[in-house]
Amino acid sequence: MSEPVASTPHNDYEKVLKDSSKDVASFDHDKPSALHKFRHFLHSNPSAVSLIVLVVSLFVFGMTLGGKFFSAFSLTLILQQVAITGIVGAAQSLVIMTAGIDLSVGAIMVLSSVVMGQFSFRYGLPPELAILCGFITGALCGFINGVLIAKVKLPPFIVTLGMWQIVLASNFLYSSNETIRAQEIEANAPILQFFGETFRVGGAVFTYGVIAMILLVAVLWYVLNHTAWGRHLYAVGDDPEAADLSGVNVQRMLISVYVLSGVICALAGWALIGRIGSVSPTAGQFANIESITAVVIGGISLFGGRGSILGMMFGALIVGVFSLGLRLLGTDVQWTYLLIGVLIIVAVAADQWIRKASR
Amino acid sequence: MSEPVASTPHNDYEKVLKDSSKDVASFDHDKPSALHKFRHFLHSNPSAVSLIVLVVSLFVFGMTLGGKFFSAFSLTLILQQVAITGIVGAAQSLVIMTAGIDLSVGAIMVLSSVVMGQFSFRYGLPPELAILCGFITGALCGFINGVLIAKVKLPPFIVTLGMWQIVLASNFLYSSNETIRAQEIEANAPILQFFGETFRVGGAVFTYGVIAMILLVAVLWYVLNHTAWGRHLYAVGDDPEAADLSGVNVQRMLISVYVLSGVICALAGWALIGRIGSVSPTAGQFANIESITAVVIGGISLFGGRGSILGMMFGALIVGVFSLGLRLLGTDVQWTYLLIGVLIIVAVAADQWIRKASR
Amino acid sequence: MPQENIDTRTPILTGRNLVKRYGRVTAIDNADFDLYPGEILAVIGDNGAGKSSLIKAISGAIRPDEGEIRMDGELVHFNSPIEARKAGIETVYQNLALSPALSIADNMFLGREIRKPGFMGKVLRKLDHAAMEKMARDKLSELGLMTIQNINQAVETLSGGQRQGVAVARAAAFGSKVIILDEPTAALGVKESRRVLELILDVRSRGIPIVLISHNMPHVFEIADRIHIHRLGKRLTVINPKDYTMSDAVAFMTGAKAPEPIAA
Amino acid sequence: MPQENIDTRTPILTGRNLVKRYGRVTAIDNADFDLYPGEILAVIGDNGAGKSSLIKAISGAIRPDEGEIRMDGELVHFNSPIEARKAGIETVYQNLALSPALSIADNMFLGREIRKPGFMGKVLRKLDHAAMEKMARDKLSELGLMTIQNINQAVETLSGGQRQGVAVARAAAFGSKVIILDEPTAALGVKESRRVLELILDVRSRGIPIVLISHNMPHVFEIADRIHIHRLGKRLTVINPKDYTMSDAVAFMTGAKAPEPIAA
Amino acid sequence: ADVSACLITKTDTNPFFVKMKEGATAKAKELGVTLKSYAGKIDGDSESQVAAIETCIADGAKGILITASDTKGIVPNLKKARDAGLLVIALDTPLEPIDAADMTFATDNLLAGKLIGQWAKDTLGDAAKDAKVAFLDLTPSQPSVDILRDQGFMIGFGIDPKDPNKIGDEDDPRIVGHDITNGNEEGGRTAMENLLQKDPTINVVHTINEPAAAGAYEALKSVGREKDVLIVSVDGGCPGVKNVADGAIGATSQQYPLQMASLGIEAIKKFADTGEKPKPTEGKNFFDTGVTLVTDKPVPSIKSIDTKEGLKKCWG
Ligand SMILES: Nc1ncnc2c1ncn2[C@@H]1O[C@H](COP(=O)(O)OP(=O)(O)OP(=O)(O)O)[C@@H](O)[C@H]1O
Ligand SMILES: Nc1ncnc2c1ncn2[C@@H]1O[C@H](COP(=O)(O)OP(=O)(O)OP(=O)(O)O)[C@@H](O)[C@H]1O
Ligand SMILES: OC[C@H]1O[C@](O)(CO)[C@@H](O)[C@@H]1O
Ligand SMILES: [Mg+2]
Ligand SMILES: [Mg+2]
Repeated sequence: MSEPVASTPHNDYEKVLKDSSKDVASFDHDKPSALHKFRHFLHSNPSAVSLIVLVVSLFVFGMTLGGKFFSAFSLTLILQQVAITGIVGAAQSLVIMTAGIDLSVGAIMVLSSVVMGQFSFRYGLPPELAILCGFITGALCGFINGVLIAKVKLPPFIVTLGMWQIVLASNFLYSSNETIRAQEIEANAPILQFFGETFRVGGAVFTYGVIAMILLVAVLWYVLNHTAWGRHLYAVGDDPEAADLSGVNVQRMLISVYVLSGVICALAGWALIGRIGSVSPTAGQFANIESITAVVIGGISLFGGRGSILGMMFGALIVGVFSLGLRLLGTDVQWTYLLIGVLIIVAVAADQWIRKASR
Repeated sequence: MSEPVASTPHNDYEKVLKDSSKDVASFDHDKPSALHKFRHFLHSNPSAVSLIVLVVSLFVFGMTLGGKFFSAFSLTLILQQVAITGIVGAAQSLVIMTAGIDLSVGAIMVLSSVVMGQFSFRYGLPPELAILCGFITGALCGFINGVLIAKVKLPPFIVTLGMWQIVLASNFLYSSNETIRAQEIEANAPILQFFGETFRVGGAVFTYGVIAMILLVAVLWYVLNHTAWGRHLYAVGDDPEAADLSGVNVQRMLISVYVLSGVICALAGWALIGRIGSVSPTAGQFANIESITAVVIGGISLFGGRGSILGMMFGALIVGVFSLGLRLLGTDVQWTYLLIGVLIIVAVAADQWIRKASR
Repeated sequence: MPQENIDTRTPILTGRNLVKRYGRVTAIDNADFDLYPGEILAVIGDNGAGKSSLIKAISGAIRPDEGEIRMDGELVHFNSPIEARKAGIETVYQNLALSPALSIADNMFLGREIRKPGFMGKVLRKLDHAAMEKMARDKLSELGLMTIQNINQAVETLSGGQRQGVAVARAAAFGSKVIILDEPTAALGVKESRRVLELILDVRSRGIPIVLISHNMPHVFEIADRIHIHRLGKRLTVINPKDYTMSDAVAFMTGAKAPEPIAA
Repeated sequence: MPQENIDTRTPILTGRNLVKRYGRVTAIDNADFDLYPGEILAVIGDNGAGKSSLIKAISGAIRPDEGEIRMDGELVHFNSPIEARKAGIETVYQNLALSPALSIADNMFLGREIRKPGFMGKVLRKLDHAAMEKMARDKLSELGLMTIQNINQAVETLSGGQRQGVAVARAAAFGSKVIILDEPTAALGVKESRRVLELILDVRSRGIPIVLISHNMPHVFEIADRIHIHRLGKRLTVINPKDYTMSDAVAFMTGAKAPEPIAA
Repeated sequence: ADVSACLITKTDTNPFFVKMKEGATAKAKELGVTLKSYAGKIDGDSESQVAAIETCIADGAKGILITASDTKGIVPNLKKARDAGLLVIALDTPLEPIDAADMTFATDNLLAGKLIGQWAKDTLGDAAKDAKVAFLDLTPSQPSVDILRDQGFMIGFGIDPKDPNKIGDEDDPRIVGHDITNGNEEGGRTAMENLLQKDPTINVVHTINEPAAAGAYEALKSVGREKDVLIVSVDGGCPGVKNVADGAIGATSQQYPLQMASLGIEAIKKFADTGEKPKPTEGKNFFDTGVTLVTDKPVPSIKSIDTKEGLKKCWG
């Protein structure tokens, strides 16, 4: 090996640098204002905004409606009503954090629930096995999404738009539009209704579906923040090329996310049987829009890489609180939809404001 | 002014460049293969793929089904069925070419049609004026979309998701869910049904709605390809920052595109009255998905800046031809949906392949 | 504050006390700027010194929070790059600003398309593609850039060097009063950089003044008539490259040395 | 074909007859490559010569269509940058490859996170944030980059120069065998560039060989031990900067002059 | 105490439900009952109905009036309401099983179907043997009203319905096909076009309700066939009866939603006051609110009223 050449600048003019400061382009720090600090707090706690909105709206409706709304019964009812959206929303959150979108969540959920039902009743499989088959169905749908997106590199919007139609059509073709009735399920495969079972704590009524949602969100929160897989998911959503070059297996990550999304949808399908009692191939028509709404109101960026899954849950709860509150007030439901529309836009505008200003 | 210094390189080593070729990094040109030429042709004619698919599917169904399919009667019915989707699809195409998306098209269409109807009947305005009010409504909704997207810089998906809910809810609240009957319209404001009027050419039956769609697409094709506004629209979709810096007023372009989209949706609303005869606030629930499907099958890139509006029309027709063909074959409708799902994915995959390989 | 050469000519473009803040960052902090007719003015400074921001303010890409800009002595307010362009200022931005999917001709005429004469153009607003193509071809040939075979080829099919050429050619073709180039050679190789420098000299020889931002000291000292040194958001001083060494310039720009109160 | 210095040492990394095609473009056209222990190898060439492609092939970011790569004499097949990294090759890509929204610490450990010991780490796969932060801080300090105050700050809040610093620090911290830098100073100012060059020398002094792609001839001639000249997708020759002038190098690289059959 | 009740309809837009809501509101006001109304987003949207049921329970309502979108699927949710002590009354659309509600106030939908089926058969006379019949049904999930009317029509028309609890298992060659309309104009038009493409010679059309019939008529008009096709429907709303008078619809089975609504409110009031539940019509397992055939071209075998009289009894 030749001796290294001496380390003197080849260009004379750079010698003068010896005298200049050695800082790498440093930052100036003005005193941040209180507003700025608040913005910064909101920015570094992406679920804080939705939590605040949730608490405020609970408070306002509580003041207006009193005990009717502020009862353990009503409040736990909201939980029951958002459980499915919350579970599907968890799947949607993971996908959106990778800068994707999954329009097929509702269809996968329904197909999985139909498989669980039909495998039990049409083929007489033990319901446990039928449930497993439902999960496999969900995973498979997610896998197809994932492969088309990660390997064939098609845009998620298109892939899942196509899959939505495909899965839903398969669902109708396979089930021949037949509903399996609640009474039958109760008699022969009660485990299918597991997530619909309730237990009481005082006046509060919980279903296992609610517990499932909360546990799921908690586990995913842990996974996203405290495991390498979680950090990689954010990195992939943030800038897939950068993630790839810095050592994340982006294709595998994406496929695993869509498979997991499929599996969570299957869980939602199981919980759906619990919630509506029966297995109905026409259920869940709005699950994709509702889950996206929860995600957006929860402050998760559609561009990927940012947001907290807790925010999604708060987002779903906000929708639940508004829906029940306005319903109890007896206003036309259309006002609820209108308000949710406004909320969606305002949530993102607020997010933009926080992000812009907190630098 | 000091005399310009002599133009000799300051760095000696660059003198040698005098001897090197003066080309700016030039290209190598292998002989392109026939396949490559074909790909290149497809690439430079973005509507060619969908036209080919359309012709092939017409041919295949024609061979299989014979006269039943290839009758002027059936084929013109396809045109009638596709007219609304084609008109809304034109609006959607413009928006998608700017790398946006408009989920509110269907809602704007319905609200506009309701305004046209209610202003004629509830307030007794001359129907011509009511129609104008419908157009103003459409333009206004588009304007709100445009401002939120261009000025507040919110993502189009979110803005139009919110507006979808808001406009639809306003529609129901305003119309108090009242349907205006076809006979009443025929008696008192027949111009509202203008686009439903038919004329015959041999066995073929055309409605003015069909003519409107074809004219609209032709005009927009001209505008997109032969006016500065059209070139700017592509530039904005391609790279908004670049467009801005090279002298396109991006904000004004975006707002004008969404306003135009709203106006076209109002036209669709008028045509919708012609199609269903009555004014019904529940119509058009799937117009957004259907228009996006037509756009995607037509080969317009969701990332903006690429594609032809003719492709969108062919895309809409492909969906119509498949629906008809499969129906005549006697398959369950669900097979049609399944196939359309597949078509969506395949269309984009093909597009990707063409683009990648034609460099 | 140090002062530039006391010049008796009237500058074609001046900026005074320009300020631009981004949240807590002050990107332009009371900066001044002067460009004289027919000169190449180099702007140098550390990363983040605010060079690009200054140039954007002058070319209408951003609106300064404070300060005034004059062209030929007249106060101007550019609200967008289009307005600056209409006034004769062409800019090649650091990130090029070409639309990848559009053709070379489309790009060159973006925002200043030529319409057909008569009814077709006036009423139907039809573009005159042929005229634009011809003009684009002429301009590129004039600048020795006609290795590009097809003027209708999409810009995305060009190599980095060719794109740079198109961007500079566009500016050179239309810049009637001032041409601004922000680090036009940063990503270019030795040969390609040289080509761009020749283009710049070419343009000056036609009497059009040029603003050149660059981190490449040899290039700057080779072609600049005057050097504007930017530091911490301000114009620190303006020097004549014949009177100072590169070491001096680097020392000023990095804060290793302070310039004398009155330079040159 | 000209040959590089007949070297008796065994190279740490070699590439032979590498080929990579993109559609009709052949980005790497039967290229060879050799890196010896402890050296700084500069790679120079025109824009589009295929330098970045070559480096990507070696670091696993793309898979060559043909040819073989050996590390310490052993045939290797990197299917992804992760595999190359596991083998001890760290690369700073031309476009940096940092995730803007993640923190500095997260970025430094992306793909090689440290887990907690025991049950928490093994079963629950919990990350040891504290350990990673400490290590990141140590590494940055070691490289004199600790002007960055908060290791948990998102990378997007850093200036270009600081980001470059983080990227280089990451490579330096983990590159056990080879560090590759693709135009690390292209966008940097004079001062910032100098800082990066010092970092490179620092790393070499620890015995780790470095591959440096650059268009900056003075920098290349200042710090390189050998210079690999790339032209039209191929390695044209390898020269010793002590035996050749910059003019020679530029002449070879641009095709103005052909190198002698056997160099040095 | 304060009596409160809920009305949950399939949609907010079908004039039938609009009237039902008006009727219920008026009656509630008269009896001093607080009424809250809810609806699905579209026909077939069962989730919104589920949420509404839960709200009613939380709200402490005494009873629920519901026109179910998913007649099988909604059953367990209504059971919860009944378990919570609410009176559940199905309006218009029977649940499956029908005793999942405390009572059903509805048209005899099978009879409604039979009436129009038989009318069509008698009107066509001999031509009925080689008629081409299109069925414009409701939603994919085949709720009870849909099955009852569709299969009722077949029985009336003389088509073997095979399994009378299933649409689509028939093999009579006169059936051109079934398509769904979602019970609105747009769906009616598209479904009609779809079936016309299958067979342009269709001459009899059974429609689930009058909005669907109106859509079908537009489709026929646009291909110039409106004069040679017999459309029959169910509803008897004022727009529908006018359509009969104008000849767009041949005959319609008139239903009485206002009666369903006011009976429903009365039943809840009574239940709240006395705990007493309503009783079904003699010999039926639901309370029949009656059905009358409306046509201007009566046939001897069926009792019918003309459109003048129909307009007097119509709603909306
Ligand atoms: N859009 C923006 N938002 C926030 N901060 C910005 C924005 N643009 C520039 N800045 C900040 O303003 C300062 C000046 O940036 P500018 O790009 O003008 O520097 P420069 O001298 O051109 O640097 P370089 O040599 O790296 O191009 C930097 O601190 C930069 O981070
Ligand atoms: N992903 C890709 N798809 C198609 N062509 C590519 C791709 N990457 C590189 N190329 C082409 O391969 C050739 C070599 O590119 P490469 O980036 O390796 O050159 P380089 O020597 O690094 O140039 P520079 O000095 O400008 O960085 C160029 O013609 C380039 O356009
Ligand atoms: O959507 C079907 C519904 O439509 C009606 O016929 C009213 O138009 C109802 O009786 C029925 O339940
Ligand atoms: Mg800059
Ligand atoms: Mg049957």
